[in-house]
Amino acid sequence: MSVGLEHYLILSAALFSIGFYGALAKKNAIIILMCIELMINAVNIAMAAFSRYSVPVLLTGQVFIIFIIVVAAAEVAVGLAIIMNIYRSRETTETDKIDLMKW
Amino acid sequence: MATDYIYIALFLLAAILFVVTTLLIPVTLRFLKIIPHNPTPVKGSPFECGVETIGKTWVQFNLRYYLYALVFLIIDVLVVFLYPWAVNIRHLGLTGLIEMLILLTIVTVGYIYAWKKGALEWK
Amino acid sequence: MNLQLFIPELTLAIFAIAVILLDLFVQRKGVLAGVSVAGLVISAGFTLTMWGSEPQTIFNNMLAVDSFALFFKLLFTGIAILVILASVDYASKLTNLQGEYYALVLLSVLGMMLMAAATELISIYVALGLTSLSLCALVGFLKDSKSSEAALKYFLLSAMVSAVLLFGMALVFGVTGETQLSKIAQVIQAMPLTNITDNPALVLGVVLLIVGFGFKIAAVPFHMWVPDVYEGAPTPITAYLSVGSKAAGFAVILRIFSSAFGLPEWLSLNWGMLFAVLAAISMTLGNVVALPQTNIKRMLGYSSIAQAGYLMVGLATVGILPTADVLGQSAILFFLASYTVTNLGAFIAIIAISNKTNSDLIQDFSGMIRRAPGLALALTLCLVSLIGMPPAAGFMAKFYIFSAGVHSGLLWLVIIAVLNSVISAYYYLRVVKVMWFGEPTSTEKVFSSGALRFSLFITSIGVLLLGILPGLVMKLTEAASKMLAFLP
Amino acid sequence: MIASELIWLIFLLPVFSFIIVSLFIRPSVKPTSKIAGYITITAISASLVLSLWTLLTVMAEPKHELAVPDFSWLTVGDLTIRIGLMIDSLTAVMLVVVTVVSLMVQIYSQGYMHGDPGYHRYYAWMSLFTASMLGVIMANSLLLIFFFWELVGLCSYLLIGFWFHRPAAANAAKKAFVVTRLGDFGFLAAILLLYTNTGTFNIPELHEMAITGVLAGTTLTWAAIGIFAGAIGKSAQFPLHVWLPDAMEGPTPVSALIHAATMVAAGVFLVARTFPLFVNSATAVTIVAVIGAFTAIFAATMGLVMNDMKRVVAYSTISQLGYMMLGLGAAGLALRQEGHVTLELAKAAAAIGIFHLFNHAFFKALLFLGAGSVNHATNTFDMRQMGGLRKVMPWTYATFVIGALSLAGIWPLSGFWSKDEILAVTWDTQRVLFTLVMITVLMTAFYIFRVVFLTFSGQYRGSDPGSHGQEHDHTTHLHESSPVMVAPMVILAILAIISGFWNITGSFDAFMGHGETRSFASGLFGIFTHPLPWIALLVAGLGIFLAYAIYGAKWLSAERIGHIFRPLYIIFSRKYWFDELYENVIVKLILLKWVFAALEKIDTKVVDGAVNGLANTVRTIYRIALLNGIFDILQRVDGTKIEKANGVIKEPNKNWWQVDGIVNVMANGVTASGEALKKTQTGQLQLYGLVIGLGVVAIILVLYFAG
Repeated sequence: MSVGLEHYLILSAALFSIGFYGALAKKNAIIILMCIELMINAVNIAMAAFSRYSVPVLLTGQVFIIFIIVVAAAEVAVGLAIIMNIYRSRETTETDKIDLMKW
Repeated sequence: MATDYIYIALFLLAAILFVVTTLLIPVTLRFLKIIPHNPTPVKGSPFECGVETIGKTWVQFNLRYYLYALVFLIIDVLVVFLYPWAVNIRHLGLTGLIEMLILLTIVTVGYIYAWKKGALEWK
Repeated sequence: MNLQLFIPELTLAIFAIAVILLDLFVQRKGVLAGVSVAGLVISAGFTLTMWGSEPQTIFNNMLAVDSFALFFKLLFTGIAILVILASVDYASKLTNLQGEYYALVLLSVLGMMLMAAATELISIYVALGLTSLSLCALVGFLKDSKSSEAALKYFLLSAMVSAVLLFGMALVFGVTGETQLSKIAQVIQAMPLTNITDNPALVLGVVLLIVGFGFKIAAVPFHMWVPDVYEGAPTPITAYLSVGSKAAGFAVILRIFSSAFGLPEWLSLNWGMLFAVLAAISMTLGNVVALPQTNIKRMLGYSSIAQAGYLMVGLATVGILPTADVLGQSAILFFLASYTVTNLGAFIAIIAISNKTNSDLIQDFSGMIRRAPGLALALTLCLVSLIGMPPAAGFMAKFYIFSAGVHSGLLWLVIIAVLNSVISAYYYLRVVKVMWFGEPTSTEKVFSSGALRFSLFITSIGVLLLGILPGLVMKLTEAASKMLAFLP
Repeated sequence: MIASELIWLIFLLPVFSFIIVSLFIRPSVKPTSKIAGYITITAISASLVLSLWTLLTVMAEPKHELAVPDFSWLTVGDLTIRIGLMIDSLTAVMLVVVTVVSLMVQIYSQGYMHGDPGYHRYYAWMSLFTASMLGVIMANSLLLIFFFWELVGLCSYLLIGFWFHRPAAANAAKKAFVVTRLGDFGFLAAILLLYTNTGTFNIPELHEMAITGVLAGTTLTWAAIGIFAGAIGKSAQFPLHVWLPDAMEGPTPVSALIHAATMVAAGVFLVARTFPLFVNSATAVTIVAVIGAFTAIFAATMGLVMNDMKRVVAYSTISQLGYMMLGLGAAGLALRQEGHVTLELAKAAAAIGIFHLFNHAFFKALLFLGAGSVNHATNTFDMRQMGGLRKVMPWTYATFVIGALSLAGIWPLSGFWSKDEILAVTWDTQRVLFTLVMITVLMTAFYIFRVVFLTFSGQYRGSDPGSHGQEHDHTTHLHESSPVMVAPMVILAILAIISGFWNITGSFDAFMGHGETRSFASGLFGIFTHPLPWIALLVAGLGIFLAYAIYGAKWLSAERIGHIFRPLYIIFSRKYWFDELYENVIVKLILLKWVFAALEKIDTKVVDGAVNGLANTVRTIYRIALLNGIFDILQRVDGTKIEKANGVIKEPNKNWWQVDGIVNVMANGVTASGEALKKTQTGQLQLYGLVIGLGVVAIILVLYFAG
């Protein structure tokens, strides 16, 4: 048996789910951020696999991935800035302690 | 095909065996009374790990590091675009060069901005 | 490829950079607002010159320049101008950060413009990223604990959702092997599928796309961020979020769903009904929860959820009617236009009032009619328009979109919607009642800057104009929606 | 012959005066100057002249219709909405009524509102009201009518709450607005229903379809009922009657114009306007007749016992509106009995009801202005504080009595003629209803003359009226009102006498489309060849006599009688406990049940099922949230928590919730669930994320099992 498209997809799906679970279950904002990055990279895997298997000649998927990486990097930058900000004002990054606004 | 997996399986087996044996050896030696058993605090202390830690083991990194991380991150991402451009710069020709220059100017503006705002000072 | 089709966006980008650099070297920060408004006006002017020309595409089919995109570009520039005018008092408080503020507004407008123009998954994603990141920064701009909490929530959730959206895009790309919306459409229509269960991957992709953009337009159940973020963000930015990013989200949804997934029937009918259900839930929940709110920004947050519900009636229509019939699209555009003027007006009035009272609690608006008659009157007009009572714009918008719903046979949905707008009358009128019949908390008058009063005047005129002579704008919206049939 | 531009002007003039007064006069001129009043009066008198001209032109027309070119307002996809005027005999009559009464009231207000700080605001809203009322009358499409219909409601809201510093006024305004909106909802539904079935809003087209049977069956019935719901709301008919008495918190001229002569009559007008839709559905017509008759007697009973002069007149308004509805319904039934319904006949059938509307407008406005004039002198509406005013204010007394006689239906005043027609047609169709309204005639005569005697005869019982006024802060002493207030009353009195003569020769019926004319004399006296008028006159006379015996000559002591009929008295004076009924019973029983069940379901099914396995914290948060929600509901439903529930508004807030009736049921119910759902917004970022995730899962499941 050979390693086919579905293996990559299963891998990416698993990573994605792990990331999503972490994003919901972890409390520390930075770890949540990491989990989100994990989700995004799972998508990258899927992209690469699709691109390789469904349109072998083109590089659409890979190009897409490059853009995703860039945007993700910018996202991390903004995210870290915001987290720093909230740490300055609250002395914590535990998301369950950050509920000033509700109801 | 299946044969490849057999190799992998063998490697796996070997690795597990190695770990298990290395764990078992001292236990057996102790069991056979080959090595003595008289623990002292010195022995109990971490072995060959430099000086003992003082204060909390969990150190928080200074916020400033994050600041550098941000600046670095932004400028670093540039490479993602530079590389594919460099690979077929000939094929892209003048327009490619111009576009890349635009990109560089934008990043430079960001750099100047960070500089002027004193993001690079260690205050 | 000719760049002059791209000039409006370029102008904005250049001006954004210019504002940042100016901020570094100029001491009198007041200039910056002027510069950025000038930039917006110029790019709007360029956009106007393109109106009515043949639809074209640039950057090998990544962006379309058609009257649909142009309509939204005009809308966004208009929004941004009003928001900046409204922020002048506000921004003068944050002395050394004004440059960033205006630059970020410009950048987010740029992102929204690209979103409206994008006809291809990659460009859509990049535009989305640009928009939401600059919005995140703006939401957290005050750096006090409320604002930064709002920013954190908005950022983490939108990042989460954008990952989900990406997964959806990946699936669609994987199934069709294309990122061009038009090509995707061709591939899907070529597929021998008759039922939704035939190609789970595709359907899952579509659903995830809906999730991604449902978050942007604040549709239940992707709405939870709205109240908190609206409450925490600086009020001008709340106004901006409530109209700008919602409109942008609808622009992209319309683009994707009426071109890429507009056919075949088995697909379009299903997402049409899906939107119909979401619409019903959103409007009901939004209106019901808005009732007990005590903070007016929060209340308007829930009301914007409800309004998203009304708008989605139009989306359902788009799905159900045949692609040639653009009644739904046109209704959505008109609703967006009128909702924009109305909500901006309401928020600007609130900014003007709470600049003075430093409070967003409804009870502190008590007796405003005597402290600030002009502001209170304008706010009343906007609230009446939000209720959807003639002669304000809201009535025509609701009427248009509901008649579209009826036209596509969604009578049940329209009935729910009408009932909802009856409910909504309560909480809107509550504010009116407090302002007109309440005892003023203090006797001193509330004054506001010329820029604020000017923008408020513009929006009020807009509300009345759209309500009394809707024909003018409806022509534009119909012309714009016709473009959705054109596929690059 | 009148030019169509001039017809447009009828509607536009008040609009202009509204714009001028609100935009230019109000900010610049100080409220003591009377300029705003003059502008408004000029505008309205101009449109009165034009309306008279229109009336004459329409009379001259053979088919009593005027074709006014319409223009397209906006084009939505395949639907084009055209704005146009519908000028037929009905419109012409209503135009005259509205402009005349409005003009009279504006003149009167020059005296009545003089020196009020809100003087300009008052005239601005008054012009806007007149404009939109004229719009309702002249519009030729249901949509347009709805548009102005809402505007009229808005104006009445603003004018009832005119003295907003009085919480009572503010709440009455709110109550009126919301209750009428309930009816409007039915109206809107009917419009949508008609549009989906016929694709048009245009009234003449709808008439055609209804008559030719294109539009028939349940659709027609439901549409008619929906429209009637709107009418019920505006005309304060039986289930939604609760707002009108409270609306008396507004300035008296407002009550005279809006809540007596014009706006409340808009409901009747609407039914008349769409009458061809009604006549083809037996159910609809019957409902109209029954509701009308019931409201007539129902309101009259409450009018018997009120001590507030103005409220008595208000209840009599409700009861008279009931008469008009009955007139319409009964005429419709009669038409159906003859069979063979043509458009002309259907339109003509409305004549009876409209004729009563026409007369009622004048004498009821007169009565209100009289009450206002009395209040102007005594600073109160409480009749126990009055008496013996006949000598002090002879003009008011004379005119008021004329109005009262006309209301009681005494020959040959206007009330007699129209009421007689209604009685006659009811006698032919529905004997049960006939007996009801006959009793009502008795009560009407009794309560209105109770007012007359209590107010004007005997000795003055009030305390020294130098104290601060109820409506006016400047102190007064007993005096006849100024000529500017008396003159309109006199004019209205003359109208109240003669307006009925129009139909003595049957020319009104003929004008409305159908009916044979007779000579004046034969009309004036020949009517007594039937027994009915005799009975009616006798009954009315009996009522007046009773009133005189009790309150005038004091042969019978009111207390004793009140004692004998104590239970009845309590029932009437507590208004049949309607508000309490609406408030408590319905809320407690219905609401509790379903909201509870719903929330339980959410809690168990959705939350547990979904949250299981995932972060426990989330679940507990959510649980607590929902429990709080249910708790809230419990407290809210027995009202212990209402104030806190929206600590939104400090003082007025409590009152805002005491808007009683159906409003409370809905509002409480919705707010309760709102409170509950609100608690699910816990501010926990990750709950939000979780909800998104669950949303995705739910959507996919739905798509697979439903799709």
